[in-house]
Amino acid sequence: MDPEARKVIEMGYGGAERLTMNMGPQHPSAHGVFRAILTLQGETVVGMDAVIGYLHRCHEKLGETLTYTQYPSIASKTDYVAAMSSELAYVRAAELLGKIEVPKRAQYLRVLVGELQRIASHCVWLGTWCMDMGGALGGGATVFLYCIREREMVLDLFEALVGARLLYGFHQVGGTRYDLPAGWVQTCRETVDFIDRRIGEWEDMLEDNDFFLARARGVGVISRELAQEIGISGPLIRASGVNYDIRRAEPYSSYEDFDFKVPVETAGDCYARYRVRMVEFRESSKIVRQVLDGLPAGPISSRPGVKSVGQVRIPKGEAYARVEGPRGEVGCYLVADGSAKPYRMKWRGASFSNLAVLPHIIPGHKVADVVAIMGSVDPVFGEVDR
Amino acid sequence: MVPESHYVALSAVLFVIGVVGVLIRRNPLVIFMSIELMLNAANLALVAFGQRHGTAQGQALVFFVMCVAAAEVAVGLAIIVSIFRMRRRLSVDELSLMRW
Amino acid sequence: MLPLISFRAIAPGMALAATACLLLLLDLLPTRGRKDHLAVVGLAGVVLSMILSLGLWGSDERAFNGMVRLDGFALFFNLVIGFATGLVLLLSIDYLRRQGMESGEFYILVLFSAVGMTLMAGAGDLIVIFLGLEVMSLSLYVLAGWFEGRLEAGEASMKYFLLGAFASGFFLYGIALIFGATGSTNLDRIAVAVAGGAARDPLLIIGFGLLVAGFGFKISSVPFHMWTADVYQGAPTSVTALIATGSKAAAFAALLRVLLSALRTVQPDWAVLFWGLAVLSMTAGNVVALAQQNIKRMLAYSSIAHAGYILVGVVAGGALGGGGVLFYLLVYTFTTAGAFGVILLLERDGREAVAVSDLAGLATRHPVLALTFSVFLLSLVGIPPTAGFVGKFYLFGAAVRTGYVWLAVIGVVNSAIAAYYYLRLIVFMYMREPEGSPTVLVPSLPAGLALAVALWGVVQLGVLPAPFLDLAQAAVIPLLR
Amino acid sequence: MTDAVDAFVAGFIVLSAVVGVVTYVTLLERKFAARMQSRIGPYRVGPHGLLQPIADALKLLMKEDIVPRLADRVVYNLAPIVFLIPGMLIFATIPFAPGLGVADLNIGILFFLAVSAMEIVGLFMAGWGSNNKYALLSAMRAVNQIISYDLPFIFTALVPVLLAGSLRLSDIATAQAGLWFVFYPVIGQLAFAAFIITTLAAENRVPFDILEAESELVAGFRVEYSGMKFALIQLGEYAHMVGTSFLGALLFLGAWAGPGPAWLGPVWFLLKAMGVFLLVTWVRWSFVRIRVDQILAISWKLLLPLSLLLLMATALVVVLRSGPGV
Amino acid sequence: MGSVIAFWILAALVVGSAVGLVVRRNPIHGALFLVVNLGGVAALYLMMHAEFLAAAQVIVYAGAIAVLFVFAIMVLIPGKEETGPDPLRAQRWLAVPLGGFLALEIALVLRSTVFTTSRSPATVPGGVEAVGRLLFTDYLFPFEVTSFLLLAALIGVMALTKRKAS
Repeated sequence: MDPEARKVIEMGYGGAERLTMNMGPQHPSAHGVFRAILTLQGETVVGMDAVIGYLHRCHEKLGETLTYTQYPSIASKTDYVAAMSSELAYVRAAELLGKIEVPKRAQYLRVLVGELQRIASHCVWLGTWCMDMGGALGGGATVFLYCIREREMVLDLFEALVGARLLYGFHQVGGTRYDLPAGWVQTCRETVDFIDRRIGEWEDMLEDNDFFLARARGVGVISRELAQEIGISGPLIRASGVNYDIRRAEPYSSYEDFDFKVPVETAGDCYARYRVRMVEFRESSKIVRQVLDGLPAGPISSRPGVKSVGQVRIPKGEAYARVEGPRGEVGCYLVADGSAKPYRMKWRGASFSNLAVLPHIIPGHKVADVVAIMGSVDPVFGEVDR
Repeated sequence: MVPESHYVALSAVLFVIGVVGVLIRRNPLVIFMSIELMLNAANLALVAFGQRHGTAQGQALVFFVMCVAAAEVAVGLAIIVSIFRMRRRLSVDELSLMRW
Repeated sequence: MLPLISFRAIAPGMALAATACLLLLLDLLPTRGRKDHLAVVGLAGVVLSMILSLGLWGSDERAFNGMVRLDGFALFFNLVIGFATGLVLLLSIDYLRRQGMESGEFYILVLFSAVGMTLMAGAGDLIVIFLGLEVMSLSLYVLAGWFEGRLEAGEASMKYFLLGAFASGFFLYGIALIFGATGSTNLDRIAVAVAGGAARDPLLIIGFGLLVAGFGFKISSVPFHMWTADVYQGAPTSVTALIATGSKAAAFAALLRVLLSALRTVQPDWAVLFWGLAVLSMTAGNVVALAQQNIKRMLAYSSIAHAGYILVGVVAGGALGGGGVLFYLLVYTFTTAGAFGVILLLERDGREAVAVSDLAGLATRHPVLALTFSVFLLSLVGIPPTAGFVGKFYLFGAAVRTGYVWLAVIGVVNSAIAAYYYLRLIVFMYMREPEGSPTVLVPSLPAGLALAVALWGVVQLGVLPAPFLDLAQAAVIPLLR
Repeated sequence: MTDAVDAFVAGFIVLSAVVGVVTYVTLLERKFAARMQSRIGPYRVGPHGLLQPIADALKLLMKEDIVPRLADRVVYNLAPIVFLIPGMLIFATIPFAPGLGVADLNIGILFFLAVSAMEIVGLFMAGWGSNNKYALLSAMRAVNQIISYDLPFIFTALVPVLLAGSLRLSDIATAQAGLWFVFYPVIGQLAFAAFIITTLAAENRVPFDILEAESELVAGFRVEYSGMKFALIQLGEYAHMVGTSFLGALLFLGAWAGPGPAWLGPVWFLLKAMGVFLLVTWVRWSFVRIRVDQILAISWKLLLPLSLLLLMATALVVVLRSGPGV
Repeated sequence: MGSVIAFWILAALVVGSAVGLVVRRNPIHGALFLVVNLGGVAALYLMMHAEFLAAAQVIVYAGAIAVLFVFAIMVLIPGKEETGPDPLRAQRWLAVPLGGFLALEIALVLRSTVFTTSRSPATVPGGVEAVGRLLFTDYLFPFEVTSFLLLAALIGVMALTKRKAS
């Protein structure tokens, strides 16, 4: 928005008068339980304090009390919107530590669910972000409902695969726990094709909409330098002009087998983040198709299926594994002591690091932009507070 | 039918209340509102007199007064708001840097 | 029925208004912060307006259904207002830049207020007087608080505004009651109604009283003077000059026109009222001025006292008194604008030198300026051969001729009292040595020009007053017909 | 005296009808929105959810009425009523068919505009009285927005007035017997579009609903209201919306003009008004909300000049059409 | 009869709200009283068949002016009332005698011949036509001056606020 229009507001709202406003933890756009203490000068935010921890569940301590067999299902609960990525990070850390080979089919299956999860997670992001900007009683809700409808289709796929819709426990150390049921591949292809078309519809609906552009363009700019200093990752850093994607930079789980593009935008604003994610939607479905085409036969796990909770023992040592989740780098750090449980575990949540950028970019924006920026960061508080 | 003199009397009462308000209040905004009360009283009188004289002139005059009132409010509030930004408290009596 | 639309009748005011609108556009041109050209264009507009006034001299007509009058009276005041506005524009150019408050809106608002003044001078209807008053006042309210960030400026602006709006309320209710009594707001029709017996109507009497309260505020006569000192002190000095000269002249013009054309038949009645106001203003103004240590405040009380002197002429009435008032207002415009112009040029320790003690030793360092200031001060006292003497002479002379001898006596006594505080300034300039760092003169070509014009006016009107006196008296004649 | 009685009776009937229409308009909107979002909408209460509004009303009436301890009680309690009254009063001047209305004032449209401008007072009282920062901010936004949009709203509403040459609403309606004003070349369409936009703003609908912006201000000025008072505010808001829809239908869509016998007039009128309402609803459910500064910029930089130009163009057209001598 | 009752009710409302405005310490309440007062006066205009003015009154005064007041108050003193010691303004004592004096004047005003002589029988057309015609004929010049006045106010306000932004 041009600076002239901003001035109108500043004039109207009593200049030096500052108002402290509490946004959250109980707030429609707190994305769970985020609390932002905003200092307002009129409508303009001049300062922001972020308070987190309202959803702390001792996840890392929990990790020390549960075995390598048990924990993958719990890992789902850190980032409950993208449970597959967290599970993968955990089991990969364990596999690195135990030098456990993973069969090719399992690797492909992991990529498959990972990318489907990315689609589902981005659906939630787009819906909630639009709802933040457009209101539960307006166009935002319409987009939200569309997105949720498509996400449901992905969740249906997961349900057919695992039996659960949100927290899966699909991965296990050495591979996956489940193989594809009959007919699943066909349904999956249809779903992905269908969602691809729908993404086009959303883009038409949003990108031809001046109001949407006005709210997204030039808002919440994260400069390249800031992005690297804060250490944000995922779509955020790619929207700020840094070509960094773990799938590319440090391929895991056979990602090197697939042909996909890493979208990079340079503007660093909400719209750039939106564009990056919209391209990722399509790239994910591209990967999904490649996986389905080239899915090798073979075992789905190098280790036997789950029979008892203590069956996996990892030798002494420590390892850090990271995967590219929908929100960025999801890392898991494990210290093993040779028993069936890790001695110490630590999560590196993408949302947590991404959220740290907010106090740097929000001051100077209007109150309405705060929620737009928050939404574009796409935090999931299960992962932030753990 | 209510005679016009009633309206004029009412307007005079309003005017007096406005004057008293200006004199006894300290908050410039309230003073200003009291002044609006005075203008309003004048308007009422103008309409009543116009009625009495059988002409719509009184109403035309009120139209001008409304414009003046609007202009005054715009300027006045801008002045009051701008000075208040300089000083936190808002009371006419405290503006006693300079005395009578 | 459509009224007679006569652009001739409003030409001088139109010239000013058009210039103001032109400035609005010119202000948009990028000029790297310099706004001098706006002042120059504004000045050209003022000069044009004055030339138009001179060109129209001798016409006597009514336009827009009696809303506007074009007569010698209005034209004479257009000249006074033109001088006041022009001098203020000249004085402001460097002054504003020095204070870091230069802005195109300043000149535009000065012209706007000048338009309001000409409206008041040429109004044939109470509602036009009211609207002109508001145009003038609204601009001046803003101008008075121009030095944003200075406490006294904000206070001046707010006090001026609140009390001004309060006075407008009285003025308006006065109009309403007069409308009620006479069925019209047109001065001619009011005159007819008054002659026809409405004069004894309590409505008219009270309405007129309220109207006088409104005028009293603008001419800053006691007891409606409370704002004067604060506003004079807090406003930018050039704006103070405008408030003291132009706005006062316009208010007197409207007052005089109402009195002489609408209420002439009942002159003895209102003369009593103004007798009281004149005495109160003169005495209170002069006595309080004695105690002032700030030159701007001192001049404010002096201006209250001068309102009293001028009211003496109003009391006298007729061609003689009216002519005296007009002439004195012209004199007062030159003198006061000049005096404020001198103050505005002085600086001490990087701030405006407005304390009486700041003048100490001025004569040794800036003899020309000290001499100029002395001439203005002597004119304010009323010492021959300055214009002030001639003006007072005619005012008091008119009072004596019309039988208000005591009033004239009080006026003269007051002038003697006033001499003390004016001469005190001269004493400081010539006979005291400064304490601390000396006051310095800030050279400014436009302001020098303004001072030269003002000085010329004071000397010219003092030495050769006759043509101007004739002009002033001729200007009043149309009102008396 | 009978006049007064008549007016009272007419007022009562209109009031009841308005409350009924307004109640069911909420259902209409919910169903419509549901269709847009591939949902079914309310379905459980009564056949096709037809009794849902009544159930909602009953629910709200029975809820606890909460007054915040630090609220400005008098202002807080009065606000919903002050908010509701203008919403109801605007129906007073609308003629639903020739001669069928409460009062066909000769300044009908001015009355409408004046009364609908009063809505802001109730809104303000609610915002201030709640003693809540969200509500306060919302009230401040309301002033900014409503003052900015009142002018273009009035200007666009005056275009049909100029075309019809009367401020009386029934005259404006009859003037469109030949040609609905929305079909008036260029001017009509532009004015109608501007009217719809300003209507959105005046009714605080998305994309201009910054004052209740639930993702920022939770619920804006009514965040502290519950139960009965909340219902009143809601009723007032919808009444205002329906009233404005009727005005739009009257000003641009020929009011009761339509095929069929004369007694169908009010039905046509209602249908057209609902058409306007659905248009507004359609916009509402497909746009995102814009920012305060953007809203003001749109008003001052686009709508105000546009509507002013439109008004001048209309005046010119009217003068040219009627020829000299007026 | 009905109109007399209506007048007294409105009169009570108008006077009561005016007193409320002057007496209430909380300026917000004062502003709301102002709205009531302006609305009441608008109703009085209606009773005098000045419909146009009534509508204009509501739009201009109650709709814009009063709201601006409330807004300014909210900007300046959120939640605070006038408190602190009363520094005894110099002219405050004037209020009582002045009020009394003015009240006396009212009594005088009502004895004016304007009210005692017989009234002109013609009822005044209060519609927009009458006022509009007057504005564009007899009052054409003041009407144009008004536009100039508003321009001056506009520039003034802009000048006041623009400097703040810089």
